[in-house]
Amino acid sequence: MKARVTVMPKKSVLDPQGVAVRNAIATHGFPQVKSVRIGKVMEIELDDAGLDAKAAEARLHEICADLLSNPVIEDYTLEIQG
Amino acid sequence: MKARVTVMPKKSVLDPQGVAVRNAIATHGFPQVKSVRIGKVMEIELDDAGLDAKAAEARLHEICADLLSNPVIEDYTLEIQG
Amino acid sequence: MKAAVIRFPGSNCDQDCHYALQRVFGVPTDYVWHKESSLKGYDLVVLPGGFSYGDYLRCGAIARFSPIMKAVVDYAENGGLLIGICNGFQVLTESRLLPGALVRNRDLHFICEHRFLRVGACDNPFLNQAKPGQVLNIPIAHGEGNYTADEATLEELNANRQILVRYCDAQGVVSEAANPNGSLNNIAGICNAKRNVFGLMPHPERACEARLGSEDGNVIFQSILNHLGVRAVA
Amino acid sequence: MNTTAVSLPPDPEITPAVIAKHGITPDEYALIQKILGRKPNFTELGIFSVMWSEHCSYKNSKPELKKFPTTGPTVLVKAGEENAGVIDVGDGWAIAFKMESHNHPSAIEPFQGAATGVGGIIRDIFTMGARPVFNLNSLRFGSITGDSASAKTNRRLFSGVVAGIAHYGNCIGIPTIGGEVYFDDSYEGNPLVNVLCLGVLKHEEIARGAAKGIGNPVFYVGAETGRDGLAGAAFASRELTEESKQDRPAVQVGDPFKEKLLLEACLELLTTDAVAGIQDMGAAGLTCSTCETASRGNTGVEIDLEKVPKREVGMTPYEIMLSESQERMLIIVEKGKEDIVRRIFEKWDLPYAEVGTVKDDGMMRVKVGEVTVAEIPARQLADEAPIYHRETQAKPAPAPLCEIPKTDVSLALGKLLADPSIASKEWVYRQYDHMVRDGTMVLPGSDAAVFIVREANKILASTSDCNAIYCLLDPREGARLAVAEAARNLACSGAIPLAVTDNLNFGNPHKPENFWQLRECVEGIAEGCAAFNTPVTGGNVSLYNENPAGAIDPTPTIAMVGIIKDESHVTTSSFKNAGDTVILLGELGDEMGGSHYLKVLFGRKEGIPPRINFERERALHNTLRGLIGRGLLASAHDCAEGGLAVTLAESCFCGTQTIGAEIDFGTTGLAPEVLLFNESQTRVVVSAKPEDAEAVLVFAHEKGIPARRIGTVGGAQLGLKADGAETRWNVADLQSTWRGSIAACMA
Ligand SMILES: Nc1ncnc2c1ncn2[C@@H]1O[C@H](COP(=O)(O)OP(=O)(O)O)[C@@H](O)[C@H]1O
Ligand SMILES: [Mg+2]
Repeated sequence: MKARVTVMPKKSVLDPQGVAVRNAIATHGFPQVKSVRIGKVMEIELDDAGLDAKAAEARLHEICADLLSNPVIEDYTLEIQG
Repeated sequence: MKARVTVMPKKSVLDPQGVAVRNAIATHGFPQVKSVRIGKVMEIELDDAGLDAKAAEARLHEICADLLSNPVIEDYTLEIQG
Repeated sequence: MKAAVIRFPGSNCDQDCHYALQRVFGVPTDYVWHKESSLKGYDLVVLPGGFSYGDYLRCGAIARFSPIMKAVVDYAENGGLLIGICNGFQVLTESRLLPGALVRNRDLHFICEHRFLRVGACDNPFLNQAKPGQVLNIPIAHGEGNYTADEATLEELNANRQILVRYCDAQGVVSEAANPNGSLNNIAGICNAKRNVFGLMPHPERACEARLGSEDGNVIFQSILNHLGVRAVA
Repeated sequence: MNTTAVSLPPDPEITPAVIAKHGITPDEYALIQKILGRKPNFTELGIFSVMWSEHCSYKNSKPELKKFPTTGPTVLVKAGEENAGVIDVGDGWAIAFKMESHNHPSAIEPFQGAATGVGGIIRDIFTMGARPVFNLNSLRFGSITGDSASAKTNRRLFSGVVAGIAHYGNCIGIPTIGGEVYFDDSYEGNPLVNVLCLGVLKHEEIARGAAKGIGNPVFYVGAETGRDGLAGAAFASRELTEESKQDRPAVQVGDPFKEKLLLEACLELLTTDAVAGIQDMGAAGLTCSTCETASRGNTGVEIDLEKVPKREVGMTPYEIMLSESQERMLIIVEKGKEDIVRRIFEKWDLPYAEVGTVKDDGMMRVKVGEVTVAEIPARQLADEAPIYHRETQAKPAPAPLCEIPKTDVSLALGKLLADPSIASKEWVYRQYDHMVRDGTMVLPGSDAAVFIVREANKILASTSDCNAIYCLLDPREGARLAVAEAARNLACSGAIPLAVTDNLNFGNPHKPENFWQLRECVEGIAEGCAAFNTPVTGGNVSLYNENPAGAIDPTPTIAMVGIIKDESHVTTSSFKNAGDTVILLGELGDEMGGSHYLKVLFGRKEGIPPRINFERERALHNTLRGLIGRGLLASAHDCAEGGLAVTLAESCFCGTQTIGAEIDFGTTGLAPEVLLFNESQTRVVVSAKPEDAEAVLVFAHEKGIPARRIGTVGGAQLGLKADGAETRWNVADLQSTWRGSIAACMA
């Protein structure tokens, strides 16, 4: 089983890295870029042996909320890729 | 126009972050996680006024290769989200 | 009294904190390994600076789940004095022992330099020997010290006098120009509502000897000793 | 970890093309066949190619390196004997330090290239049993000013390298307390990244990298082996070309967190009696560590690759042996003490494996299970690479300058202070944690960094220097000047020099002019080190530093370490109090050849560089230390790039503060630009309380050092008067130019 977790800074939180990248793109000669937000993506591979997909997904959600993202500043999305 | 760029460490390149996170998940009581690879995701918003979508996409590819990723150690994927 | 300095894999200011407590202030101090599970018998617990678990993912995020942190949380909930410096502050916010979060510095660079801090509230165990408005010269060294919190949290921090130190200039003026990293309201350190947990980005343990440029960090350690009714030996 | 057997592809056939691709000459190949008594297989060919590369064997530079003075009463471990030299500092304490280059990896991937350079040099130090206490870095890039494509590239390289050094050093918790950065077109496309680490240890703690004790188990500890940095040593021993950037080896990624654990675990292990020998895996990884420990121990080492912790599936013996994965060590364990190793490495959550045994047959034997895949006499492989005496061709001596172009000196000072090579390096060192370990007494920004090693109660000073313009114009004199400047920087800080480590950065040695530069520089360094009584404890040679326009300017970086006897002797470069008297020790000077005045204002690297007289230089240093010891000086700053004017301006800057000075040189008979910007050596600007000024002059004159009062500290301006003319600057303006210049380029 594979899963992909995307963690993005919350809209209300300043993303200095995104701002810097936007400016870099603009000075790179592409000022049409209005905004950039930068987050993390994690590709997770699970051992299928004896894995209960439902339970695993629930467990992954827990881990996303507890460890992989900080809900004070970030939102996550979890996609199961079978 | 919106685009999403995902930048992942190349397969053969060490991803110390991913390893640390995998270990943390394992000690968190979920040892079925075999591997984690961590990359960056960038959500880019473009100003549509007078934008030529084809040209913009080509330009974005250039920027991905030049600026947003380091082809020596990373691979990128670009998705145009309309 | 007895102090504990927690050692996570990747802690790197543990020895500096140990030195300040033990040699500069004469406080018997133990290192406590992250795989331990008890903090019995300590009057002060320090979460030192460094890069716990490499600071991979987010600073302090993985440390939060190390075995010792259960004991740290219990210790704090029972009113024990707990101070988190730099990475220690990040561990405290990740553990929700302190509100808010610490994100990348505004300019995306790691910054190491001496900075001036303006003391806010003094009615707490950590700054009772300082005067409100006093200016302290204490170095910072971090890449992710940009404090952020939502409106409501900020209001609460202000209302409860939990903002203990803010970045300022040499004259004590808190301004955007004196803000090294983009922190909300120039916040450099806060305590919890119960006033027994203090987190700060600057390094008071690096400002305990005149020969290293500043002794202004001493007031924090002296306040702690004073609060515990202990007289500094050194 | 992966140990599943997979069937591997057959080895490529060994054709002349394959041999050439490994950088092995036909003669070398014949020698290999002679050593083996047969043809090498593919794995063996790879092993020879890395061990016999310039990077590992010094085959082109060894005869030259023999010219360095390497002995002395304080030398505990000599250069070349082990991973780093060790110097006695008294009371049973010693220091181990060394410099290492990571030029080519940084050109390809600046962040990881520089980061892994730092990681590598740190391992060299803790391998010796020393606890690393600080780092220095010496950097060179092409020009970072302007909008050209190359300036943009250079800025990317510069910012990546600095961030990489910061990433590794900050995370592992070793302060980076000093260094140097220069910008010059000759480094276009081939930046120099030299990093130094210094550690402390007790005499009895010196660890050795020898495979001692037949039958002792060999342990592999640290990170798993992957396909990264395959054959990086061979790569560093070639010119960088457009193609080589294409066929770049998989870049190594550093993991400073893992290295921190490895450092703590190894130092903990070394306090036990379990270690018979220890060696880091740097360039050429497993290959180098196994054959070198065997060679040093006069033994053999046999390892089984099936037992090596691996990160990837299906790695061939060739790949495993040549991998340059970071953060790994080889430990020869006393038989029966294996459990101590296991306990400590489990405590630190680090991979470890028993991979082999020490043998008595002098062979480096590599097996995969029962099958032997390489078998090479260790000594011949590690220590008997062919040695080449390269041809030299002297470059014509530089012509003396016929005229010194004039400019408005008032503008010229601002331009010099804004030049990125002279401007403040705050943008750089602010990104380095230079205070962790709580011992930095003089922060970056003064002449030398000063660090107190509390456990040993020793105060160390350290600096790195090299003016490559001088070396380009006159390599021998340039190298002598680099050593003298380093010693002078230490003297200004109140320190007595102890020893030197060097990094020789040059172009392709097959070009006779380049090799001549190397030889001249080595001889110049040797003369300098003899003059200051500083043995060379080790260093690094980086050749093949070229770009399409030619070789880099010869850059023999000198790092010197000294000791400060008493805390009260610690002296910094900035003026302290209004009213203090400013005194120039040394002559006014008049040498303009190779000056930054010519380079920065007129784009000319020309003329005969300043001459150095070691006797006078030494007398000056002794005088400085005498004055400092008597408590007579408030500040001392040496005269270097940009001459007296830049030295005086810098003396007016102190961190974020400034203080002015009123200077009057009287009648000099010199043209203003010559007076202010000449770079004659053996000069230091000092300041003293007015009541001490006379004593300073008397003391200096007694020692035969020219000394003159040139002004007074105070006010908000720098005023320079001479021969009836006066120029004034607002010090705050000069400082903001100087402090802000690099940041402005990088914004
Ligand atoms: N890359 C660097 N890292 C840390 N400190 C640096 C670096 N480059 C320069 N510095 C510091 O800036 C100061 C000035 O350097 P430099 O111009 O080389 O001085 P000098 O000419 O006296 O040798 C020194 O204290 C030096 O250590
Ligand atoms: Mg210098």
